[in-house]
Amino acid sequence: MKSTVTPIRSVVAESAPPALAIQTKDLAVHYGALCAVRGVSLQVPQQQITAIIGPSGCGKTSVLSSLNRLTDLIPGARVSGQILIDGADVLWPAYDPVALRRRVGKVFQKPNPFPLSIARNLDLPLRDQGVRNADERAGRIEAVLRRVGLWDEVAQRLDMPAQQLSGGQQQRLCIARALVLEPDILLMDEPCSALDPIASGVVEGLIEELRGDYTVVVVTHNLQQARRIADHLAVFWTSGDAGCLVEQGPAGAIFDSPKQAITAAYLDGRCC
Amino acid sequence: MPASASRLDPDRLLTGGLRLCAAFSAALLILVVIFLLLQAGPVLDAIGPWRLFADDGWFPADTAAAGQFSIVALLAGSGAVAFGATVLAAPLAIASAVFCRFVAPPRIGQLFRRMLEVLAGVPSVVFGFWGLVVLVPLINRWQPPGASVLAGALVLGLMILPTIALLADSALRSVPRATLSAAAALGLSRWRTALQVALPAARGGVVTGIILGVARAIGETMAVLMVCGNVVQVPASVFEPVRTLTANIALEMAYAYGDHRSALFLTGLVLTLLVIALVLVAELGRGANARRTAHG
Amino acid sequence: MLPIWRLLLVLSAVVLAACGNGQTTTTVTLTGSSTIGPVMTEVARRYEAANPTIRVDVQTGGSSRGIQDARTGLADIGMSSRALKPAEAEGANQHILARDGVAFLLHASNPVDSLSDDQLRDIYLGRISNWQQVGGKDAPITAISRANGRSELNIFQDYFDVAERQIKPDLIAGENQQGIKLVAGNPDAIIYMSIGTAETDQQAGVPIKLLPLAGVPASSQTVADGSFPMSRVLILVTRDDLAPAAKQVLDYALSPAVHDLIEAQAFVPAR
Amino acid sequence: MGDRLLAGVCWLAAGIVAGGFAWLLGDIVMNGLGQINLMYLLMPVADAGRAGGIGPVIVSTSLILVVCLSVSLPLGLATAIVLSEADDERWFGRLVRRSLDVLAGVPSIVFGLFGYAVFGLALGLGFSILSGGLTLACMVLPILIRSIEQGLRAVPIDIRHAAAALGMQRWRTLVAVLLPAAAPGVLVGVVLGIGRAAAETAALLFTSGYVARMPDSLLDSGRSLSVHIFDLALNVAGGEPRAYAAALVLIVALAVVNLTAISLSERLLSSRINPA
Repeated sequence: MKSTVTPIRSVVAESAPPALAIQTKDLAVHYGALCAVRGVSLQVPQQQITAIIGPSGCGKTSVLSSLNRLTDLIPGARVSGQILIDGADVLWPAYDPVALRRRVGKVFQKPNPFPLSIARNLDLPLRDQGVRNADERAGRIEAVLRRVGLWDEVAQRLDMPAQQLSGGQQQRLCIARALVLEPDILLMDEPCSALDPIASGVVEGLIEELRGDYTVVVVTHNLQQARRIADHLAVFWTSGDAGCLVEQGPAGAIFDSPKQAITAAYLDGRCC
Repeated sequence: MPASASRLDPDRLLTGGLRLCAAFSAALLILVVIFLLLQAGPVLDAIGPWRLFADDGWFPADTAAAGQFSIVALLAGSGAVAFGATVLAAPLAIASAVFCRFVAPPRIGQLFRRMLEVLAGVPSVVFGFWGLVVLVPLINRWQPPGASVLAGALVLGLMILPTIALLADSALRSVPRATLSAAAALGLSRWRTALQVALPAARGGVVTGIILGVARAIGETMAVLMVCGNVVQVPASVFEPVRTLTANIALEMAYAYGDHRSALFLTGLVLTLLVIALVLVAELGRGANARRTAHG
Repeated sequence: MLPIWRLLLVLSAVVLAACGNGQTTTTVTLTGSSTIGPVMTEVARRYEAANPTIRVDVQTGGSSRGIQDARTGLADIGMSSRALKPAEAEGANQHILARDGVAFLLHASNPVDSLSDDQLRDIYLGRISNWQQVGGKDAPITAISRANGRSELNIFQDYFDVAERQIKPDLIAGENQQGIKLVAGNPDAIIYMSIGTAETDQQAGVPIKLLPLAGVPASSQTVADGSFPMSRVLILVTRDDLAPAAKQVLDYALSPAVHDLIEAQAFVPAR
Repeated sequence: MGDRLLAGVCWLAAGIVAGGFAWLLGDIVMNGLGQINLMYLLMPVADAGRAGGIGPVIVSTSLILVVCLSVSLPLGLATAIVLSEADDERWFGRLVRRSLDVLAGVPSIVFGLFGYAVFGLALGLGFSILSGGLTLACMVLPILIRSIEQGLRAVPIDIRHAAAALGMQRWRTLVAVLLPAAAPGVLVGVVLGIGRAAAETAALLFTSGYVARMPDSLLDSGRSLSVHIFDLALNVAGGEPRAYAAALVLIVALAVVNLTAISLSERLLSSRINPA
């Protein structure tokens, strides 16, 4: 079972550097001849919320996609460098991406439930992972729906097409779907940006509740949101033709006293 | 990750099986071409490819003299009828698609689309039958003998029209609503939106529809056999009868043997090559289009 | 690849055949002339009704095809609407099923009632192009010829002694009914066709009329008594090693028991 | 001004098309309707088609379609799956796609020649429902593949990514997610295939043959409805009224299949659309 202690941001910031869940070394992502991002050495502390921020087109999403090798699915995409998770380089060709993705879940910008019923959306991944016992699956589905606060809303209509849920409900279902496989790490690509403010608030609250149980990496455009939820911050910028990582560290420290002039300007909203 | 090795197996199997099926589907074309070549071999050996164009007419089974195998008139016939059908059908089809999407009240547009769908399902032999009994006598009263390039183009045009119209319609439908809203927000008239925003955006689908239509027009057999008059000649006007490559096969195959039969398979091969050329041209056009879009 | 396919197909075929029918039946296949096809289809139906263990399949193609198929063994019996050429007759037996004449047909409203052989020849060679030139009204002639391989074309060529390339037709018809419809829809058309077929259509009310040839009226009677000059035989073609079932079908088709069927198609049974 | 002009031109075009349609269909309905009754649909063919019904012809047509679909559907589905996932830059996907493009344009009569020699002669199936069905299967394969592939491609890429991000196995993603999502496209493909196959005449003349008897097995020759129409129209003296009747039956059957499938696929699609 995972730790139930909820670390407080300031405590983390002042204590010794925590253990790392993910560490990239000189990571670069190319699409054909185009270089999206290069020279990224990102550090993601365990069981904290790491926010990746930066202006559009600076490679945040590319980095996030590479972390569970979803870049494999993009024609022409090439990832170089190293991504260490538990000390193993996941970019190593023999590394099984399927096993990786079961440990490293992902929530997308736009809610993308399968065009199936609510229950089937959660049932399918469990079945696929070899959970044969129907009762066990039902139990885990209920647990995970409770966890994302959806159970009371949908318990009576689990057979309804998932795409008939509202946008916020769909996104929470997608989070539930990612969680039902009990991953260690959860990647979230601007999970609130396609939602209205109220739904966005609900999902944001949910992310905060995941703190401590999961290592969460969340890409966001919303600085206020990053300020509210992030323990750890990574700031990306476009320099020259490609994106790069300009600064990373405990969120409080960066928000209070950024080391780079670019970061300071960005956080103040003085540019772009 | 101990489970990963065994987990990969069903997927490997699936991928392999699927690829095998795909390879078979692709090989079908090669099979068809090889088989046509085999059957056309004897006459190709005997006369060589050039006499297909240099010979004195199409008399493959002439008992008096040696067979003559010129397919120039047949090619002209196929070309004339297919061209005529496309010229008649394409503008009407595109206008019909625009009608469905932009002009007609939704109910009528829906009804019209249903009608096109039914029309698309009418078998070609029915078109031919109708053309022979109704259309040909009508044209005959105006310009004898009636069975002609015009009759063929009209019947084929009506036949390929639903194909082009439905494909154009679905291409127009797939133009993102946001694009149309953007045009509307700019205060563009419906006319400009349809002609200058939606149609260019749907160009790919429209062109595909026309190409499919042309291919169908060239390949159609029964309808042209019934209404085109079947005289082997290069037509001097649209009122003259012609024989197409396909009608020629259907007319003579059952009666042919020896070199004649082999020559008919050769014309089948020519037809297939014609279609390959058409697809290549379409491909080049699409490529040029893509480049223009990329740069522009 | 191919043998596996074949195996599968044969296997499935066997299974399907097995569940389809427990009874053993023999199939006799006929191919060839589309002129004879309809007659033999009716003959086959009557024969099957009396002999449930024998099935008779009739496929129409063309005379040449029927002769070829019978000689190569693809069919048990070939159907041909012309006599065999010397090269074809080798190793093949021909049995006369019926006789038929080929006559010229006009639209019923055409005032022309007779044409001489020379006039007919000139019309088809393109030297006469208006009905006025042969005593009709002022209208262009639509001369309809028949497609290569049709026995009518061969008979026409033999009778007028012209080569295929000399014929300058305005239209070419393949099957009989295409020709009939072209004439029925065009008052100025002329075509040559099986008398039997034409008479059937005439009785069905199609507005066509048959021209006499060389002074002999075109009808089943003149064909039957042998006076009509442009006539042909409808024959069945077999090999020497005919299967017993096919032999029975052949004998039945040549027997008086089917004369009514042949006459129903307006052909003249061979006696 | 421009709007008026566009509307006028489009109404005119639609009018012309609808007029041609009404003319063609009206002619067939008027001449064919009187001939059709239940006995006509059930009775065996008599007097070369001038009398009796079309019972065996309907059975043969259905059997030919069943053979055609049971071969082409699995093959088409598999190929469409490969294509929908193939990267077009890779040679395999490109090769398959190009050859299918060409195959889609190959005239049906060429398929007829092919089927006659391959299934009829080389495989020894002769004139049979099996030969005809297999020939049609080759013919409709490209159409089937194209529309199934479109259906598969219309499934948003997000959904594939979602499945991949869950580490789902490929076959399960396909069977449980992609194919159900692509069902409308598959349905449209099948209907187009049925339509094309049922309307085909040229390719069947040399493969399934003319025999109008009730078939006992798939190895029997069987006359399809389209061949029956062709035969009545061009071979049988006085067959015209019955040709109209058979044409009407075929058109109505195809229209029913077509419209049912379209409304079904629209219902499938609309159940997926978020009402919010």
